[in-house]
Amino acid sequence: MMPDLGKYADTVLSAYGASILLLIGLVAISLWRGRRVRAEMDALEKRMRRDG
Amino acid sequence: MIALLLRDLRLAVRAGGGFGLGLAFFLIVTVLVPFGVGPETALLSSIAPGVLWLGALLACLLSLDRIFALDWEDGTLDLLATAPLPLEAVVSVKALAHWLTTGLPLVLVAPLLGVLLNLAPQGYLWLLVSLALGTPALSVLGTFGAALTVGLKRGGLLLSLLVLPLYVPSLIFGAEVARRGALGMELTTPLLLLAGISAGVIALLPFASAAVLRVNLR
Amino acid sequence: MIALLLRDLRLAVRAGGGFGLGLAFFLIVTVLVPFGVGPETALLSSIAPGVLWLGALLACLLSLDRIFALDWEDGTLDLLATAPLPLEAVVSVKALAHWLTTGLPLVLVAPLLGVLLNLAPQGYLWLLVSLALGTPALSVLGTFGAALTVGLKRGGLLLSLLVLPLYVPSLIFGAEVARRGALGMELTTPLLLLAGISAGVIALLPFASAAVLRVNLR
Amino acid sequence: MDLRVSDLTVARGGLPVLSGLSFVLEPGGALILRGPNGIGKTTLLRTIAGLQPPVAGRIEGAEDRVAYAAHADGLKPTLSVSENLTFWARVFGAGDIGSALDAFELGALAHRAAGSLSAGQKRRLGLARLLVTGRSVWVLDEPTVSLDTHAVGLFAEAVRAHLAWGGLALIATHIDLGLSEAGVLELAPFKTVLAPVSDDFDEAFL
Amino acid sequence: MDLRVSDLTVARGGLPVLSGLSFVLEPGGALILRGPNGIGKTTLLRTIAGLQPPVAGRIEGAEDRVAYAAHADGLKPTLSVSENLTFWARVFGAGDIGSALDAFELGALAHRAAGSLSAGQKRRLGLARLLVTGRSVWVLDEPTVSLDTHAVGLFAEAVRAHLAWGGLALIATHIDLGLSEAGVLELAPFKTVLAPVSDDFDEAFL
Amino acid sequence: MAASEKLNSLWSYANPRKFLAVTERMLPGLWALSGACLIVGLIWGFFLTPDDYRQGSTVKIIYLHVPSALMAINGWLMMLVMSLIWLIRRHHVSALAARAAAPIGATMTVIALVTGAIWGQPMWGTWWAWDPRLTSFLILFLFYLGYMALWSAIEEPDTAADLTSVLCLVGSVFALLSRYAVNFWNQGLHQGASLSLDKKENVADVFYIPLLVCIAGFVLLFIALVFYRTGTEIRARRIRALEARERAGA
Ligand code: HEM
Ligand SMILES: Nc1ncnc2c1ncn2[C@@H]1O[C@H](COP(=O)(O)OP(=O)(O)OP(=O)(O)O)[C@@H](O)[C@H]1O
Ligand SMILES: Nc1ncnc2c1ncn2[C@@H]1O[C@H](COP(=O)(O)OP(=O)(O)OP(=O)(O)O)[C@@H](O)[C@H]1O
Ligand SMILES: [Mg+2]
Ligand SMILES: [Mg+2]
Repeated sequence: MMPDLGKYADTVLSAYGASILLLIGLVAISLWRGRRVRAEMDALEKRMRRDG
Repeated sequence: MIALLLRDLRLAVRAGGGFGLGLAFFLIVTVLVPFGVGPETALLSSIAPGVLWLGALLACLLSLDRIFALDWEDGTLDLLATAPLPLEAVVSVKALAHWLTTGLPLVLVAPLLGVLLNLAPQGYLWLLVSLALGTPALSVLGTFGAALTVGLKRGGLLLSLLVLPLYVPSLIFGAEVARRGALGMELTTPLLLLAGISAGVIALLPFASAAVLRVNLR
Repeated sequence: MIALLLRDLRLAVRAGGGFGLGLAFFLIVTVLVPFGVGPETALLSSIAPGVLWLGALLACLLSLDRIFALDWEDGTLDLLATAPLPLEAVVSVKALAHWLTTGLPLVLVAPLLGVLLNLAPQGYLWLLVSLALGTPALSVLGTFGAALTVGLKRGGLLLSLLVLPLYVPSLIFGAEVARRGALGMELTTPLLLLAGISAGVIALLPFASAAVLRVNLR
Repeated sequence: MDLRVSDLTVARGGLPVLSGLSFVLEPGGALILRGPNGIGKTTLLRTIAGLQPPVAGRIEGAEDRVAYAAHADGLKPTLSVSENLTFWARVFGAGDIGSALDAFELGALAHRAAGSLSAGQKRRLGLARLLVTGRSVWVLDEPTVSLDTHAVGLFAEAVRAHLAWGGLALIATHIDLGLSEAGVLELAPFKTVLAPVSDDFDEAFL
Repeated sequence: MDLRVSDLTVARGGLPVLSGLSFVLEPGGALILRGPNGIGKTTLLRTIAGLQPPVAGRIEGAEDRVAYAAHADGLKPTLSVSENLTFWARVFGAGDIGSALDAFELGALAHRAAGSLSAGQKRRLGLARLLVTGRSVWVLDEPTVSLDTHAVGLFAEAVRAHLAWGGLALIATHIDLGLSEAGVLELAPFKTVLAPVSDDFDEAFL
Repeated sequence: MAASEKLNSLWSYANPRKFLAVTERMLPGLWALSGACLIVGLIWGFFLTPDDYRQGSTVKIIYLHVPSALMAINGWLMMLVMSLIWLIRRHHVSALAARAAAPIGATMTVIALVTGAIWGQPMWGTWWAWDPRLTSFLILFLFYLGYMALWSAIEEPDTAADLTSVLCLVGSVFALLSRYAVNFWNQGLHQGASLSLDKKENVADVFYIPLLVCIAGFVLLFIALVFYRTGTEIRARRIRALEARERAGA
């Protein structure tokens, strides 16, 4: 199924690899930080409601 | 306002005030370039206009944090903000003082350093002209950057980061004028563009600087 | 002592602490060079090793005043001088922290910037090696300069002026190694000299720095 | 002209610290602000001096009339005492520095660089600056820090002369200034009590 | 061990300011230095802390035993209160920060960045540093600047505890600290009277 | 009448609570759609398009290069709009959206630069040339860096929002200026003779449709990320406020 990339296989594959890695990295970091911040806020809100 | 200008100039020439240090930095960068790239005359003379412009720009850049930092630390800025001077005027005077103490000496000494880098004989005039037209914009842009970072402890390098991309157009046209001058080529277009940028920046940016400074003081 | 190192590193990565800004400056200087000297690939690639060394040196230089200035201003240095740490150790730790936060990142990023300046492919390894061997000396020398100028308000540019001549030998041998590496030439002698300078400086200079600092504190 | 503060709320670090503050100060009047550390005196004075915007409430009669003196004195260490004073006199376009130097007994130090003064001498110079501004509303944050008792007396006299001339003074301090005629405003009752967490985010940003 | 100062002359700006000063401070003793602005209190304290050399005379029992606190507190604005204290505790290899925080009621502020504290809160943190040094000779330059009366009380208590533990304290101040048991040294009599210009150049350099 | 009402209702999304509620509902769809477009477009482009007769298989890089280059520019534009809204109407959400968009735009710039550089190696025989397009992208990247550095260097969120907004305004003017300056300075290689895509007529559809799908994917991903990250920024801001409250209560 792999298309024949000819002599430029390295070039094309590395371009795709690098870009997809960067995109995935960006999404992953966003989701990771989003989750953490959301959990922290929920915990904080719960605690503050209980205390005061 | 004249009082402010005079005070700034006086502070600059007092011991430790930093007058002449921009110059010294310019000199040293120019001197170090041959150590870095090697001593071939032809190579040096072909990069001379660019290196001189770059050196002037860096020397200018390094003295930017003096514009507001000291006045911020000792509370002078707070007091000036409550004084009967519009902040726009304060900012403009500060930029002018910076140019007089840093930009102007750089312009005057650049031809001398041209000799060290084997600048072509016909290049001196245009090097001088391009620096004279370009450095005021560098001071005004730098004042903007300094106003942006004034609250930050030791914002010096952040300041460089913010200001350098703003310097790119001036650098390109300025170095282009100097290079074409050295090669004896036609240079009206870049010269006009360089002057245009300086004029626009001087006319408009003080308002942005004052706004930013006001935010930083609160 | 480890407490001091950890604190310095922590301060550097805190907001406004300046970590990464030396890097940014390095990046920007490298980017600006072509605007100054023009875009021809051959010309750029022939000056690349020198420019990269110069850029690293300047980035290092600009972050020197952070080494002591803040600690001086807020009185920490006075307190450290009366603490049970030998001042020599304080000075060495400060130099180490400076290298870790400034020199090391510069070394690591230099090859990337080599791409921008069309550095010859065989030059990358030696650029890296020469920077790795040379930048520690820059940090230690810079600490000495910072100790010399610590009392002076805004001694930043004076500091540059004092330190730059001290940087010249490292720059010459370092750039020579990188240049010969890029040209595929023999480079043992400058490499050994570079390493020798670094070793000597690291071993001896902290004593001078501590002495100078002690004088400046009184 | 009076200085009128009505229902003022001031914030520091994105959090209101004092609220519901109102007072009127008439020409010739002085008000001493008292309150424990961290209650918000500095914040209040900066707001009245116009350096930061109030969160709510109004301040009338302060604009362009305030001479502000904070912890930092705005002195240049390399300029001499008289050069420092002359600069401020010219910025405010008023006053002659001779009487200001006399009022704080700085005559003998007039030619010394400000950086070589002792802590109390610096402070005296910072206070002398007030006299050359010609401004009528003095807003002072702990003005007598580092001053010896004699200098505190000089300061009280200067304030009295200012009030007699029709000026106003607003002074935050922890120690006794010997200004018996001044009113005292205790700030502790105005400390902001934050409402319980609200669901309205826009408000909760504050 | 006693702190012994004998026939001390200290200089500032190349000029002797105090001379002929002698005193002995025994463990458990406190000495309050008083004198008008500019008499040389700061200079004397810096000399005793070892930050500048004396011009003449001897200081015994101070070396490596001094905890010095000046106007500048040595606080990093970006580090939190407890990080600042922990740093100093580790540098001096002594003390736990919990009791220091308690002594100056800083517990509630422990996680705040030091830069966001008010003037008095900063000062309290600067004084708490003394408790984590484990040093026995406290050399303090106007320690209660910006403190409210309650905090001055906390400070007096901390000094008393230090003295009871066998420490010494040398304090320059202009205001009353409520330390009735401390001795008072008036510095005015020790002010250097400069001899008329002498012909001996070597001497005239001082 | 209706128009102004509509405008009003639009501004009401500037309320953080409402913004969170609305984006929460839209996000799953956005993630799915952008993922689908990216997967379809990239697979189509990578596996099912022919090689270019001069560039060979390297032409496949276009499916990453052009969309990311577009988003790099549009990201900055969006930040500019958001900054203006903040400066004029002072809606917190717009300032936070600008902050949230910056790292995305910067990543897009990096992708464009990296794919371009990798592409340049076979086409121009060098990783990097000081071509005007490339150069102006590098400058754009510097602006992104400076913008993000300024945000993170200032503690007070409103102050940071004000300062970064002004920086964004001034920066935009200078980004444009440097674009022209750079063009003037060097005529460059990009879009030069080496690009057979100039002859769009004969190959247009084969390359164009998957390219459009990819562009749609990048746009949707950008929107999804901005929504999501703005939500994160809003919550972080609220945490800050709540913590300050808690401390003040203590
Ligand atoms: C670091 C290097 C590069 C950067 C930053 C860069 C940047 C850009 C930008 C900004 C666009 C504009 C997108 C648009 O306006 O539609 C673009 C389009 C394009 N680039 Fe690059 N580029 C780089 C290298 C290359 C190379 C090496 C090639 C191929 C030889 C290339 C081929 C193209 C093509 C074919 C387009 C589409 C042109 C069109 O829309 O007609 N780029 N690039
Ligand atoms: N960034 C911040 N975040 C949270 N709280 C802050 C911040 N900055 C300051 N504060 C708090 O705001 C309050 C008001 O400070 P302010 O300096 O106005 O007090 P003050 O009355 O002048 O105190 P002092 O007598 O100690 O000078 C203090 O409790 C301080 O801790
Ligand atoms: N460079 C200098 N040249 C001449 N005199 C100086 C210089 N520096 C300081 N002095 C003087 O030395 C004296 C001692 O200063 P010091 O700071 O020790 O006083 P102090 O007792 O701490 O005063 P304060 O109570 O105001 O803090 C002062 O009179 C000061 O003016
Ligand atoms: Mg206060
Ligand atoms: Mg003193």
